[in-house]
Amino acid sequence: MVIGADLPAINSAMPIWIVPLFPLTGALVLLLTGRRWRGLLSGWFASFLVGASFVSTIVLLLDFLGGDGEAALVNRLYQWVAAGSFSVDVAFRVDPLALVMALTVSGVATLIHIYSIDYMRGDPRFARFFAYLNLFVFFMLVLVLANNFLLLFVGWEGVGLCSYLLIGFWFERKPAADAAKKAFIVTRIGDSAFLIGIVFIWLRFQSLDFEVVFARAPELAAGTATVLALLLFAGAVGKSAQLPLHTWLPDAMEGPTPVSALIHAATMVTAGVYLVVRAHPIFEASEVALTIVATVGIVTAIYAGLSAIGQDDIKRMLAYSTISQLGFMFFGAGMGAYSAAIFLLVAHAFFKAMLFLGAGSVMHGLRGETDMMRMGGLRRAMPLTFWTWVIGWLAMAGIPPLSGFFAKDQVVASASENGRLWFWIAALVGSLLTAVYMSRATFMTFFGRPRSEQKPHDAPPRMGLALVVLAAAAAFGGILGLSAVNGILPAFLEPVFGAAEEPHGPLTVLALALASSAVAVVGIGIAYLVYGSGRIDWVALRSRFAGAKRASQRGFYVDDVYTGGLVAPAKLGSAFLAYVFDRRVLDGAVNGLGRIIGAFAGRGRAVQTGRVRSYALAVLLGVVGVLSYLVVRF
Amino acid sequence: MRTPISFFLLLSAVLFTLGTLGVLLRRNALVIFMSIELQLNAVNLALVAFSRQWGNLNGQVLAFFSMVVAAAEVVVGLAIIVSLYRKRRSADVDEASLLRW
Amino acid sequence: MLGAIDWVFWILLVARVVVVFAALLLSVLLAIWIERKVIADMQTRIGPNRAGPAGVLITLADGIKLFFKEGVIPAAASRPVFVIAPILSLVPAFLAFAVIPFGTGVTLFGHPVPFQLADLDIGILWILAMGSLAVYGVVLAGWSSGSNYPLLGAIRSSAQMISYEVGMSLGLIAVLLYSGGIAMSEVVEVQARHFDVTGLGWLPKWNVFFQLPAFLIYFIAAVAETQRPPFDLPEAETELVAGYHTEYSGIKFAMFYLAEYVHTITVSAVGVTLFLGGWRGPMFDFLPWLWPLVWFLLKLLIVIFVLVWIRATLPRFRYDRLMNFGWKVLIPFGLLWILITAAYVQLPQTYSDLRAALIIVSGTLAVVLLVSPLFVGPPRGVLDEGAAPTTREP
Amino acid sequence: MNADLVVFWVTAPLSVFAAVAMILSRNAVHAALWLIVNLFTLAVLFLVLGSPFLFVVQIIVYAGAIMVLFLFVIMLLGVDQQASLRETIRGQRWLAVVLGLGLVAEIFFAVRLGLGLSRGALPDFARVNEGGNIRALAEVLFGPYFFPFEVTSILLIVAAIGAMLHGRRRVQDEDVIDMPAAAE
Repeated sequence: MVIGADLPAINSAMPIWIVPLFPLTGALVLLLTGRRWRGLLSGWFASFLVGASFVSTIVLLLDFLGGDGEAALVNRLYQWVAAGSFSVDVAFRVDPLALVMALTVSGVATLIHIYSIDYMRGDPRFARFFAYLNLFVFFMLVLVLANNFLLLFVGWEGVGLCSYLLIGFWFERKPAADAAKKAFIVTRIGDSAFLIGIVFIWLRFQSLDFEVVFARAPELAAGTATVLALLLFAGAVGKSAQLPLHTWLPDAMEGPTPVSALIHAATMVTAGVYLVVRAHPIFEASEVALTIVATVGIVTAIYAGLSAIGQDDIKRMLAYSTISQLGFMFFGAGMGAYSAAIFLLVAHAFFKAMLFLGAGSVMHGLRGETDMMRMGGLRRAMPLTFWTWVIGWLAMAGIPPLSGFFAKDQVVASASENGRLWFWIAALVGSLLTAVYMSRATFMTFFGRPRSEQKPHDAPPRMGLALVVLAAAAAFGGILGLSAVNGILPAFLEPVFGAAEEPHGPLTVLALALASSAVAVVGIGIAYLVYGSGRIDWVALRSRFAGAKRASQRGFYVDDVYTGGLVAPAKLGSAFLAYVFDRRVLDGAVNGLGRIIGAFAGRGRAVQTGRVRSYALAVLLGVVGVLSYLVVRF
Repeated sequence: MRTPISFFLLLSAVLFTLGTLGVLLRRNALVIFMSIELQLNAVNLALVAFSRQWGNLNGQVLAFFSMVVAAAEVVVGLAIIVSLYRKRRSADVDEASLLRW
Repeated sequence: MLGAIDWVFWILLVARVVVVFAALLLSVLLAIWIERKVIADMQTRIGPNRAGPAGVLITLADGIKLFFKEGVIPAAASRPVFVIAPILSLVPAFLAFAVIPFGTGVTLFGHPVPFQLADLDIGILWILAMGSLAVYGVVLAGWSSGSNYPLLGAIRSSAQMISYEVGMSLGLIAVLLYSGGIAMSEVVEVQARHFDVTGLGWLPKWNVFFQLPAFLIYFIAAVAETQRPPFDLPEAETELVAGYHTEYSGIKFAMFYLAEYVHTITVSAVGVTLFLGGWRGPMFDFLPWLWPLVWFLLKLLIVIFVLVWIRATLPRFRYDRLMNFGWKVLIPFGLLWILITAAYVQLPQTYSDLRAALIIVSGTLAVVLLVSPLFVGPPRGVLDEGAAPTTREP
Repeated sequence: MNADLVVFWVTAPLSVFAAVAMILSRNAVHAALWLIVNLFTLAVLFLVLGSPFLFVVQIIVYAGAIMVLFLFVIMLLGVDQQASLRETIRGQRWLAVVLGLGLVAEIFFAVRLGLGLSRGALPDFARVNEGGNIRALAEVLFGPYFFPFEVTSILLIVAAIGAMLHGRRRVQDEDVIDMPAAAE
């Protein structure tokens, strides 16, 4: 293998492929030898490999920082596809965007691996779980480190596969198996559009390499750019669970909770955001596409926020909140605030992974209970979980100076800077909803009287470790982007997105920050009034507004519309084809043909004596015949 | 060397035919299998003779490959005969005619 | 053409064959005597002491006795095969010796007379070929006796020989790679070099130093091939009476016995040639052709002594342990060692020594780590020894 | 009279005789022994044809491994009873013999047409075998034939594993410990 043979100028001390190699090794070894591992060793093995991947990513970062200011390091491994003029390399790319993503992925994944060792202890398929997790990390790293669209797509589909395997990890339970299938099929709709988009890119640019495509993207005509961008965006919508393809994510909570934390909160679902941000030159060539991205994002954010308020299941609540936050990220990307979107992505990875792990810890303490109606008052029994949760809650609600505040503030502010007032107001409404539903969940879970007879206990130390580290990251992650213009992260990402402009909207930065903090405080206040203060009998309130409650809980019936409008007719049509058309018409034709052939075969089968030696004699007869023909001919 | 190559080829033909006859006339699966080995060897002889005739080593290489393949074939074939024998208590190929109509 | 035949050449050739054959027979007589004497010493007995000085003629006496005994052929035996079997086990053992060089040679009547029957191109392969033929004597003896004990003994022995032959080939292949030649004389030639480390310049670079693992593999496999203790399962008399030669008596039995010892001497000689520098040693001007012979015999004697020592020391292996060891330890280890040797031979051509060493070490570690899960932990479906079978919960 | 001609006329009839004896042996072990004799004669002919490597490979692979396996299987199964040579399929015997004769005749003609039955001047094989037959063969094997060579190694492994799985006795279901011991 010639590594980077055609790039002598770049002196990357460490080849990039090392990073995904670690989890791939782990996945292969664990898959091949899974049943031989005893105890928790396989978990440690997998965690160690992902940790090694994280460390090597840091080495890459240092390499990159110490480099000679190249915009990107590229390692070409080999030519992968060569069909006529269609040629794709397996090539990895390291630039600030990829590094941020890879660090987030491998870092969060390491913590969640360690957390899972205790969470999955005693599971009969313990080693297989870690094999899948490792495989997921491998594909995710391929996705973020890919240097062309096709390799990115490989990672994209790979993480989809792992998501399917992990959601359905407890496939003995029908809901889990169904949810896995649903996730796989629904995301496939978006992926098909993405694949078509890749083909379009090839047709238009004769290359799939990022450098080539993005360098020539500004040449695109507005119409072409719109189509191309929307095709890519459709893939992102499926993967990131945006309207209207969001229905799989709440169901995906049937998987083990660490999986929800890693795949369905911190990493895989953010791949859509990554794709939009990565392909921003294409999107920027079309004003329409950017507006659509922003609109879909903000509509999803508000819709999912409303749905989250109605959820009683703690994991479904977090799932809707993830959809909502992803909506914010798309909103930011649509507003052109790419580094803000990435910043929110990273911060969200920290606090949402932490919240999921906290939820897992609660479930662990309550023997699998997920219904918040049967929780309450847990803050005494589970102090560690409670305090880390509080950090995550406040961070997500947007209380300064936690990371969520800075990230979300920048996203919200981007609307104001663009001068789009309505978008800005909508974003503030979304923030308000975020604060409300998060506070509601907190008050229902940790405050008030205990509503279950169980004796809850706090998480074991290894699970606690992940909680604490992630909580610390959620608390202090704001340092990365104190300012949208020259914070650490925006400055680091500058080579990819270009320099950020000084804000020129109608409101100052300070006013914007004040507005969003005020919204957060108001949201928490509302939730406290209803769920925390004890002055309002919210249980009675639920039954009074049962209709609205049910609508919210069911995600405003989008799923039911799909079931009634798409799935049922499809099933009906299939039933007609299967039981009427196939049985009567096709089977009749085939059976008739079969009977005719059977009649002939009845005569012919007399030749088949079943004796090998007769057959051998026939072969010899043939040989002698052919040879005599040849001898006579010459 | 003064022996004409055609001698070797004719010997090869005779041996090959004897192997063929063994396959056709015997009923013991093991003996049939040995006859197949005889055929393979006859072909190997022809290959080596060709190699000598044309003054290059391709024939010998081919014979070498044929030996390797024969080794693999014998291993699998004997395993099949063993399990056939376990099932039917007999190594007679005429009795193993389950695929007959 | 007939007239041009060089008679001296042919006579010398025949003489060489006869001398080697006779020397081999003689050395068997001595080897058996040495074995009995040494073991007796180790067990604080006296050992043979009647025939000849210190009992040195004991083997001859035994041989003569066996020669005059009646050769019984069982009624159920398959006669022709029963007669051929001992011959088939004796011949390959002798033939294998043909390629072993035991000296530089002399010049007689203007003809060079090398102390080696034939320096074939295919030296090491020839030894392998003869080793693989040795199985026939065992298989046919067991089958043709028409009796159960020999049959079972033959199946066991032949399985053992086939299994360990693979390990032995792996050991030999490593040496072959390392030496870069197949002919025995080439292998001996390679070992003429000396270490170029200060202070060690006197030490010849015998293969045993850098190919120690191959030597161990070869040695273990050779002991198993010759069915000497601790691998003498075929002769586990409590289980199998006397293994494949239970039904043999008289001169035919003597031939098996002889074959066993010729085989032992042959594998020892091969070991000496391939690993211990062959006939090389300090040479002196006085009788230059004699010294190689002396060194060769000395080394041979040491190896045979070690074999006897092992016999006196180690208890017999259990059969399943023996097979497990052969297939699951010796062969994987041999493969790994071939890999390492190949890397050692090939890599320095492209990389600097240090990098090559680094690659070899890390590559070995990687292979071992990757493969090790296959060897640790109880495999699925196989019970631990002695563990009660657990049934699946209903 | 040349040495190689002598060798040929000694080994060729022996080889044919052994082959005939093999297909006429009523006992499977005797058949195997005759086949071994035949293989040795062929090995000698390989030597005559200038390929000492194939000579020794023939002995190691065929005589040393394959035929031992045969004997092993015969002994293991105990199928060494005297087999009846009576033909059971009508017409099989004489048809086989006639066709066999036809095959030999055809090859005879083909050889006469192609090479001629005795043509002297053969190419100089010593140059081809420069540096020893093994070295020369290795140059070819690891040069143009390298890929097939690697493929055969895979073939061997697959065959070994396949035979192992095929020949293995099925473990009874109740003996299988399927569930891994509950971790802690």
